[in-house]
Amino acid sequence: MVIQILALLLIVLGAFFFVAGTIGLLRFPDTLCRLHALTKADGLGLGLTCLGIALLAGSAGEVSRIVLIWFFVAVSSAVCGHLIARHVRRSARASTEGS
Amino acid sequence: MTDPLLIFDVILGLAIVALAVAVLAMHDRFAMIVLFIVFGLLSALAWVRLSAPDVALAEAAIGTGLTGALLLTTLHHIRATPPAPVPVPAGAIIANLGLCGLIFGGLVVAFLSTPLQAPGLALPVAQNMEASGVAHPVTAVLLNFRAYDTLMEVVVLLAAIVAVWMVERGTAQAPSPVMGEIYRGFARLALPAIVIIGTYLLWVGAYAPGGAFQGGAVLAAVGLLLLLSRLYRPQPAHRPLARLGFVLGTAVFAGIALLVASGGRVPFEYPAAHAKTLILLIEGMVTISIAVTLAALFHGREPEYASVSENHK
Amino acid sequence: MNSGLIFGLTGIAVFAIGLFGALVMVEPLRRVLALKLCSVGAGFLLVVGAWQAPPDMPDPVPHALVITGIVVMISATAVALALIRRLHSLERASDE
Amino acid sequence: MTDAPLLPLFILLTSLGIAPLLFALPERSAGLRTAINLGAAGLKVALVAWLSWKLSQGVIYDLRFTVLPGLDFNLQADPLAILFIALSAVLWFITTVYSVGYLEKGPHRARFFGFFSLCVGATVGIALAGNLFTFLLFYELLTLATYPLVVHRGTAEALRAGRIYLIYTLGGGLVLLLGTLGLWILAGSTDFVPGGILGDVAEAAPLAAQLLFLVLVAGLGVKAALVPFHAWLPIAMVAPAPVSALLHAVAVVKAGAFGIMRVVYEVYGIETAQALGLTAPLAAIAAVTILYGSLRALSQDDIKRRLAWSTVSQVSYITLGVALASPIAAIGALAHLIHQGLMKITMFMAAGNLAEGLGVKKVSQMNGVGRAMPGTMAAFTLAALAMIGLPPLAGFVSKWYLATGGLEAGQGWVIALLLGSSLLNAAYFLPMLHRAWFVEPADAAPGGLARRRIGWMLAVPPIATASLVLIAGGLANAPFSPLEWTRFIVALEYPQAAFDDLPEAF
Amino acid sequence: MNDLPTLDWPTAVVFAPLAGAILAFAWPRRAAGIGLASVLLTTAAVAALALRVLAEGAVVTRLGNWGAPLGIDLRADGLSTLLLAMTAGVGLFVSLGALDSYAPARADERTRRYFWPLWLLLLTGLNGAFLSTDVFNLYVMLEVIALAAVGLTVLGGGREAVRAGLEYMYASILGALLFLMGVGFVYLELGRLDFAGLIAAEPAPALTAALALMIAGLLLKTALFPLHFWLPGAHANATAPASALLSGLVVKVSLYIFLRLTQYMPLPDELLVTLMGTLGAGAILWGGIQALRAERLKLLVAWSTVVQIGLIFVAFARAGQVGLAESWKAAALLILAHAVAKAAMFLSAGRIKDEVGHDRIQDLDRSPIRPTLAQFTFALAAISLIGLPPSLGFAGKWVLMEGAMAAGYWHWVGITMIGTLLSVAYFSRVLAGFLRFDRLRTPVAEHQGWALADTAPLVLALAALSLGLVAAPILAFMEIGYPFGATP
Repeated sequence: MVIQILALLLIVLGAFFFVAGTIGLLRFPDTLCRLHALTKADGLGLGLTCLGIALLAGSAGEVSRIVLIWFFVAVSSAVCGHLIARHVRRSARASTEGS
Repeated sequence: MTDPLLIFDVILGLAIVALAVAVLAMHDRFAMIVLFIVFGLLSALAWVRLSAPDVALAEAAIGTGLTGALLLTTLHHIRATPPAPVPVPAGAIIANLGLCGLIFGGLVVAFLSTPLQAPGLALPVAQNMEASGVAHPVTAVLLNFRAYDTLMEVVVLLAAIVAVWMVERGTAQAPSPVMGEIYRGFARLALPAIVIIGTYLLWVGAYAPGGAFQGGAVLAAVGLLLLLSRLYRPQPAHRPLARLGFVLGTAVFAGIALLVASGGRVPFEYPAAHAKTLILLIEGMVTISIAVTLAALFHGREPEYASVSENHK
Repeated sequence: MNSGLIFGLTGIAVFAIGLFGALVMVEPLRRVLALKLCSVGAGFLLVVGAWQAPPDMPDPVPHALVITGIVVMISATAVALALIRRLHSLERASDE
Repeated sequence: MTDAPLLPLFILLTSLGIAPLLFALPERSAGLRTAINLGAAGLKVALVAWLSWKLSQGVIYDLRFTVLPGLDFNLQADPLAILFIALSAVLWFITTVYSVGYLEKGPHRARFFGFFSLCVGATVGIALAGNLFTFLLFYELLTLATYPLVVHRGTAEALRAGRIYLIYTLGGGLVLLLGTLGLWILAGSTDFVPGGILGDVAEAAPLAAQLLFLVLVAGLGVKAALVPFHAWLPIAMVAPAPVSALLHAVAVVKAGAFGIMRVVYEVYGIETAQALGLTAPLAAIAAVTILYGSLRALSQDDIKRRLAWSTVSQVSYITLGVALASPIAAIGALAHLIHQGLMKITMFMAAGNLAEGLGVKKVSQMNGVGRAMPGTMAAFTLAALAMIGLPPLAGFVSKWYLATGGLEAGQGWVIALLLGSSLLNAAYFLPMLHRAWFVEPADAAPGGLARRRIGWMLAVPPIATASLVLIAGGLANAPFSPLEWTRFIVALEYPQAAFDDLPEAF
Repeated sequence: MNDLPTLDWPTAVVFAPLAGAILAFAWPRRAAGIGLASVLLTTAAVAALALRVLAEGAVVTRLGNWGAPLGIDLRADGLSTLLLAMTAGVGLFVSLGALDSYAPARADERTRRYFWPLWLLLLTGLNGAFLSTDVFNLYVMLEVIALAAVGLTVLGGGREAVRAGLEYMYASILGALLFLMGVGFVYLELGRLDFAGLIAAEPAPALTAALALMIAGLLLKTALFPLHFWLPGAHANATAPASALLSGLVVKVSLYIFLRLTQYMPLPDELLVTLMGTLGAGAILWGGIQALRAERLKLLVAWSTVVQIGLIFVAFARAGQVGLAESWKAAALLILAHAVAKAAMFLSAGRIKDEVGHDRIQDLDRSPIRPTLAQFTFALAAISLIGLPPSLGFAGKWVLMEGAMAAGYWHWVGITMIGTLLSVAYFSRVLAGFLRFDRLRTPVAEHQGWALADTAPLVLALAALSLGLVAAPILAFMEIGYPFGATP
């Protein structure tokens, strides 16, 4: 029972960070800021949510799979963030050079 | 009405429809494709809600993921020319709106007047599961009961790569974005994991959601990673092998379908004792073909020697 | 009201929207997407046709059909996109 | 029983079969082409002779196979067919000789002779057709085979004429198709049977039968150049002379007239046709055409055009004879089918010779041509006099029978018509003869009478046909003359009629 | 005790071209040889199948031995087999023609390499569709056909061809998706997809919707006026053998499925039948006018396809709803006639273009002094398409008009006659060009190609011309196994 309440809290908290990240995505003025909001908040949200779900998992196998999911999403979002940032920098440079 | 999930369904349904409209209405082409990907993922979610996890997996991986990649790479090619604003006469829009509205209305009426309890083929499928050689009904339908359809589906895929290789030729390809070292490192890290997941999906298809198409799509992602990270560059010399990869699934599938027809059996009638082995063999080969083909479809044109490629003025 | 009904209507709506797009749109990529919408709409209808209120198991046959449909659609999409790319480069070559 | 059941087919093949061969032959192999042409034409005359002999022995030829459910492709050699085939066989032979001479140096000879053979083959098919369906097949083939002949010269004018020709004749063919379908649906058969097949239908649904007749005659009337479907014929004069000769004398217009004959006698049956009140309007149309054609001929300066309008007029004699519904007139009609062919082919070949040898193409240039080309002009004169109806020439025989038949049928106006027509004939032919023989060449204008030698292949054929005109008229009562044969046929079509003068024919 | 795989003819008919496609693609150097061998094998299999159908009636193969509705059955009855034979015959001669059209001297290596796998995939799809008894399977077959056909359309690679091919692609996919949506409604109502299920079904709103969607999709794919917009460009800009296949065979599949569905599904009421006939009439008039205005030979031929498709729909509607049980035969006869004649015509048009160096109708007289074999072939094909005796086109038109007259539907007779006159008018533009002789002729070099290039279309044209004489046996053959349930 306690575990379930804890899990619920974690998931709700995770969802809050997701919402915050999304608001940041929508409200911030430029790509880098948006990226900042999104990666940071979503990373945290993802971790909290995974933790919450892991608490509810029935077996070690399920837990390990949730961990894997967290790992891969974290890595790929990091790479994506990097790629987008790179792209932004390059295109900014290209546009200043062009003009 | 008591089920709160129904509210979720309604919201999901409305979101899907809204996204469909947004995809067509979005001015920016990149945003259009992104919205489409969101649309596809939400559709997959809806199909999970309809107890169709296999379909959801396939839609997410193939219908959305790979299709999205295809769309993006095409956009990358043609982005140089912004779409010429061709004004569509308002009359045509209104007429078509009316037409589609009518069609929508008619289909809704037909749909609502049809009770959603047609007997379907669930019962015959369940009765014949024993003899099918696999434990997962969708796989049984795909690889055994309606194996002919599935063979032809693989043929469609083959036709697609033949046509794509035919169509695109030695025109200068727009340079693909350079992804850099971090991406390459990520690719090195992710590749083995993706291979494992893809193979797992293929294997698990025998008794749980998954199978050749989902597995093949995931493995195709390997190809995309390799291509994008430049870890692999298609070479003209690799063409024979690639062709072999494209036709492998079709050839093995068709070959087995024909070869089992002996001793009074008809084509596609796998001997009961070997059904599972044969199906797995077919699935394995089809998975390879799907993976290779989808990756090749992403890459587009046939790798050619400079002398073969046409010289444009 | 049930999930089948909701998503059945969703599917028909998506199909009709896709049809409208396919008839009216002029931009190549958008037309391809419109067609893809149609195919998703048809997929919805088939999946709904298979659906049974839980805990009954759904009919697996339409699921298999939709998977087939998805693979067929990506094949068609790939060819259409290849044509779009080719046409683009041909037109650019002739413009120069 | 018969020892050669496929004989009609062989006759058909002598023309149709050699066409591909002629197409394939290189342009320069003139000798081989002529050999094939003349060989086939000669063989055909022989085969037709054999067929007539067999037929007179009572052998029945009836070849058929099913093409569409219930519908047969049917070749039947009946006396009427023989009459037409014999005409085409003999005239084909003569025209072939003439064409070889005429086109000696011209281009497209392979093409010309190929279509020429197809054209004659179609005529044979039309003659042998045992039902309206088969008739239709060959009727359309005839159109297709003659079109390239009409536009043979390939000039813009020829192409324009060809277009008009094609529209008229294919339109007519389409109408005939409609009629054939109507007949098939009304009667459940399209067979040609002496006495007709529509007797019952005509009683049950007279209006339908009358409408059907209208459609059929309209379809056939195009080729027979009945007013108002005649306009193509004078325009088609752009064709080379042998083609005009063939079109006018044997193939196209005769196909139409022959078809009307078949329809009236063997689809409706003369009694049914009369009972439905169909013969009188047909006769009226024929009469109008006869007069109108003659009147228009008067004002033509172009020789071939004058001859063409004359054809419009003369061919309708056949229709008139059929429509009068009297056995004697019928004899006249059938005889005229032959006689008109002989006369008209003579005149066209002569006209061709004038153009070739002297460059004379207009009536106004004909001054003195008789002395320049006496043989040709003698033949022309003979034929023209026969056309006018001078006894004992062939034209007189047919006109005589037509007039007598008209009297017998109680249609006195026919006499007046024939007299009027003969006067008109004289009015447009005699000036030509007068110029040819009795007027001095106005001047030695360049190209006026600048002679070119014409070979025997051009010179002999008109003389040969002219002699036939003489023989057919003079020996009209001899056995196996066209007239005798027509009596035999009419006896079949009017089985109940009493003829005073028929017994002696047998 | 016989462990050798036993040959099942319907399966062989589908798998022979498939095997050829796989090999020809995997081994491009030998594509032509493999392709021709595979087409020959397919033709032999179709011949064997036809003999069996003639002897025993409809042949049914239950793939996987499950039996419909769980499994998929292949069924070869008279109509299927006739269309298979049509496909095999036309395909064989087009293949022979293609050997020359895509010979090294005339086409680039890529064209040569890709024609065969695409054409064999197309053949697989065509044969599969003619044998199918399952609506979803038909959808998949339609997609196989569509992708291969689009590939063939753009084989030449020119800009116009690619543009037309893209347009064709959109239309083709949209048609297939409309069909798929119809399939969805069929399953929704019946819970099965086989023809037997359709035949046994009671009328229901969902089936009405299904039929409407499927017919709409098929009409788009078959290019019935006013849904023909994609056809002229696609067919006129493809290379000649590809045009022959597209015009001769590909549009026929959707027509065939249309005929099947309207036989099997409850409904086709008088309104629908009249609508089909009216659209057909529209196609005849509009297509005829466009053909009269066309400036290029291949475009004219493509518009004539629009006209002929209209005529086939008029044949379908010729005697109203009550006549449907007979009218499909008239339509099928015209399908056959058009396939053979149009393939011959496109091949010969391609040859004429090769000989003259262009295909502007205005300047066709700048051709060799002798009418060439290709011109003859074109003329013979035109005779069949106009519907003059003794061609197959004539037989088809006869049956059409006969049924319409007997049923008192005079308007269909009238429109057929108008269509005939129009076709005389536009084909005579070309034929007159062949015979024209008033301008200076540029001597054209002797054609270096293989005689096969001319004989293949000639054989097809002669077949179109003479098959009309055996229309009665053909009509009898197509009735074998009709109606669907007649044989087990």
